[in-house]
Amino acid sequence: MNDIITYIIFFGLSAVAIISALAIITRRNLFHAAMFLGLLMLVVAGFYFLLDADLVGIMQVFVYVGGVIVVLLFGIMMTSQMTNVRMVSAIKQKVFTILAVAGFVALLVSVFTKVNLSVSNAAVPKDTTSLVGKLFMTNYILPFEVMSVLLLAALIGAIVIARQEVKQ
Amino acid sequence: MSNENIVGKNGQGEKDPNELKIVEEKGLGYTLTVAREDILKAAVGLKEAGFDLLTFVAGVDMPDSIKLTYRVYSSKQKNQVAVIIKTEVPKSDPVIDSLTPIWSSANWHERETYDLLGVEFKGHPDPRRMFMPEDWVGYPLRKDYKDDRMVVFEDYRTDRPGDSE
Amino acid sequence: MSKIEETKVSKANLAELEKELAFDETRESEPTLKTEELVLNFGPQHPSAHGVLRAIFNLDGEVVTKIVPYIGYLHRCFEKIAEKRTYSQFMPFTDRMDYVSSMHNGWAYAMTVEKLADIKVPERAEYLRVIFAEFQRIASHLLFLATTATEAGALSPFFYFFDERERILWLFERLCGARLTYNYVRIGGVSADLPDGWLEDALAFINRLEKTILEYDKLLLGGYIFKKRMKGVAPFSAERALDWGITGPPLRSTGIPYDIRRSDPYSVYPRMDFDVVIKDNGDNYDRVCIRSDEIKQSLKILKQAIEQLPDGPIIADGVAKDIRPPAGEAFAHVESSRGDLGYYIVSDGSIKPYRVKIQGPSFANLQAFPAIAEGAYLGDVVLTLGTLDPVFGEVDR
Amino acid sequence: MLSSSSLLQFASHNGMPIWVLNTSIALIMSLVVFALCGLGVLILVYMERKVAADMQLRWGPMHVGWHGVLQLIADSVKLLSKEDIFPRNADRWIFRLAPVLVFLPAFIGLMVMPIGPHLVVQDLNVGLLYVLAVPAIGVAGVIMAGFGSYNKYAILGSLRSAAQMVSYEVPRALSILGVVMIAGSAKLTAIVGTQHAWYIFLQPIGFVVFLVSTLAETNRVPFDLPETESELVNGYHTEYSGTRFLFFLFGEYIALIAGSALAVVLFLGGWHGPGPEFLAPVWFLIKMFAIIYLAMWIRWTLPRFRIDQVMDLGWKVLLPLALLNVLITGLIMVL
Repeated sequence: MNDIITYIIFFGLSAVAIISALAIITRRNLFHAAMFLGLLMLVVAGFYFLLDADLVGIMQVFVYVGGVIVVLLFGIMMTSQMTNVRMVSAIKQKVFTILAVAGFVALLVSVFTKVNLSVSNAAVPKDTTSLVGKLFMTNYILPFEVMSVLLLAALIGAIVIARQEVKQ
Repeated sequence: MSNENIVGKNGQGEKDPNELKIVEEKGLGYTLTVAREDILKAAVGLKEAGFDLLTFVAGVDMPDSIKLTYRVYSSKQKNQVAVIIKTEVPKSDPVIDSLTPIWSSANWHERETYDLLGVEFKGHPDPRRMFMPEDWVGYPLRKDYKDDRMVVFEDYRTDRPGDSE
Repeated sequence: MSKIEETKVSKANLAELEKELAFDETRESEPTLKTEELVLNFGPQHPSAHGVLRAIFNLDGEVVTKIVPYIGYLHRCFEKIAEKRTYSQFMPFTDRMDYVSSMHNGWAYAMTVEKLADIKVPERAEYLRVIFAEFQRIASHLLFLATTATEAGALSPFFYFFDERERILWLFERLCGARLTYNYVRIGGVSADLPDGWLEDALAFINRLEKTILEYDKLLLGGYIFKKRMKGVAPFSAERALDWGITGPPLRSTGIPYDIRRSDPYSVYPRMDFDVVIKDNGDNYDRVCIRSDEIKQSLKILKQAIEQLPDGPIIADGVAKDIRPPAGEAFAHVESSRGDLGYYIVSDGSIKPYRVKIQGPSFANLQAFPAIAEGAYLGDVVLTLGTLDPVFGEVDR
Repeated sequence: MLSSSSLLQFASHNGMPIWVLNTSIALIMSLVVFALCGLGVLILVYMERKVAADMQLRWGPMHVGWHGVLQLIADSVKLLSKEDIFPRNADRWIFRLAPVLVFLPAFIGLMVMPIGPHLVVQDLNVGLLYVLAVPAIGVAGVIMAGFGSYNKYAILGSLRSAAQMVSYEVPRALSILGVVMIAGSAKLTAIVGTQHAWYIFLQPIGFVVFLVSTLAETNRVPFDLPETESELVNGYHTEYSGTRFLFFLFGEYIALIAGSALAVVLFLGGWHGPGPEFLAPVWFLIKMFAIIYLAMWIRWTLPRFRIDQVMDLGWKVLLPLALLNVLITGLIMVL
């Protein structure tokens, strides 16, 4: 019985995810598109919860919905003209876009058909938070530090860009 | 305004080639009457003599001219002095030099005078109406201003010709 | 983006416009991130427009880069009305000019007419005028402090200042029956003598306010956030203040001791011992503090005036109902709560003034508002408008 | 879930599947929390009006009911029955959705708050992150309100609000880190359980940073920049009226409740207090209302900051302080 519920939730979430993903690229109004992006992020968080990955799910909500989407909306509101503009793209761009998307889809299909996605039967650990923390500090310390260096670089870059504007 | 020496020390008489004289007038204090061509010259002279605060510009609609009154005040003197400048523009050609280059505060006062009395100020940076809407016709403070919408309280006690029309 | 705004949209250049809007590499590589200016319409109905000021703000982010004020929403043609009324009939209108400090308006008008018609005001009436003018100044400054506190976001001090102001209004009400538009000053004197026990109550209030005003200073002006908000914001130098024709507390806050009570003494002020308060910086904080200090000076004047109050008539003998001053001109001014308030009257010898020109300090002070406030943050612009303390009854007249 | 053994027995006896039991319990609990929230907001608004009146030499509401206790009911009825004004150029869906998006996350955020040893709707492992993350969605609602209203004051208000909330999210989250380090868990019940000495004594800097940034997050004076009536008329909810406005009001006060409750859970010992165990929720509520009173006291005493000063405080004072706190806590724990 529980499985059926899980399935229903999963397919419901998937439907919402696909619809909002389509809406993102079809909405003319940038603000609406950003709202749908936020919805998509929430749905993805829902998937994580469904997989008992509560830490990742919460982080998804915290970082993407509470942070990224808000800053995105912030940016859109700053350029108030953007919502009324009809974006017209050149044919050259369209062709390249279609090529790029087709290549990416082909890559995905090839990966999914080749890789055997096996499901582990091991029980989900109870307290994922401390486990993740420990792994970050032991086994995966190098990727973790590389990520922090990357973020630091981004931070400094943002400051430099903002500084330039102040001078003028 | 009791010390006449101060006005003397300002040296209005010496500085101005046209021998503009400041006289004391009852009810007004020190008054300087100039022709409308000389207004800028008089204003520059007064400004140089330390009169740095223009407090108002008033227009009075006389039968065939509009009398303009400026009041300037000197913050430099210890015993502080104000001078009233008087000038007149004919109604047929109500144009006068703007004093905004000398005192920025003349800006709104002159706009008000333009708005209500129709005096044009040459060289004014922002010659728009002040209180009235931009498309208003006529100058309300002129004596001959008529407006059908205007309901005027008429007092029975009148001894001025033309009041009870 | 500015390029697009300039282009007029018509069928002919629509294609061009679309091309402009289309994404291309050159636009992406523009060196700076340009933000658009936001044009904000402030008022005429706005919680802190102090009446009916309409202003167009150009905002660059939170910074106001340009201010264009529009006035005239309260224009009631008082100067025109004056030409159709007799001299004493115009008296009640003066109260409606600066309705927060109407005692001064009535006084300035009466003084001008008295000058014009050579009327000698009895001494007791002069003292009564001084007493009420100073009470009025305190009431007006209290209102100023209350509204400034509210605009800065401190909502409680508003009620403390209003409580004190209310006590002054009670005193006024007992005297002349009105709380806002008194019509107390008359040509040649004042309309009513003091009721029994009034002076004792007034003295009790003065003693009370002397203590409480110090507490309010600590509460509002001494507060950390308030100081941080106000100090160094929208400073104005003495030269610019004079150039823009500012008078009253805002001018004195730049260091110019221009106070009509001292520089062009009238009534019995020469007999009073008080200081003209001046400050040095001319910023928002000084403009607020100077009001509080002036309240203290006014209390000092009040104590002396009440002590020296002589007996005698309260209105000059033989002042006719229809005053008919000789033809001529007169100008008289008083130091109102907002600055140099003057009346310029031209008489043609009839029972009605030929022309009445009102020199309102709010009008002159508001004129400098764009010059003072441009370049400040939006929140500070509102506060700066508040510290100039314009009353729109007087600005528009 | 709350499914205790007796309930499980009852369910299996009646042939009820466990998921039905779980779902119905969750539903009932959220309804209870919702009702409590409504009551709490009514109490809070009444309390705010009385506290404000007391500080301003006034009586406050006095006429409807004893000392005006029914005033809020009358006000709610008035707001509910008011005309719903809809600006002509408003973005229809965004305008409609915004009040809900402000209100719901604040409300859902309360679901993990433990007010007693076993009185918690859903005790998540990552409860602490949850109470930080979910109410943060409300910022999107505020931005939507500003954008959807087609009003420049509203846009300015929501821009300020977004900048402020995003900035203060950082020191707020970091100030909690010290508590998590000491407690060794992000589970709220575990944090309270280990808290025999109140963490306010172990984490004074953390508490101050948390309190200040909570005030900023809930848009209360001296950080009420998004709705400064002297500049922005009413900020992001300028155009809202009637029921929609009520939602904003609810969202604001529930956020205040949630912030105060979190302060109690993290720093003031949660439900701990003398006396028997059934008094636990009482102790919790007393502490929570003390924090709420503090917030009101601050609101009716202080003037507000300017927007750049708010940003400076957040990034230049609170953030370094919070980082310092984490550093000190870490050093002490290692040594």
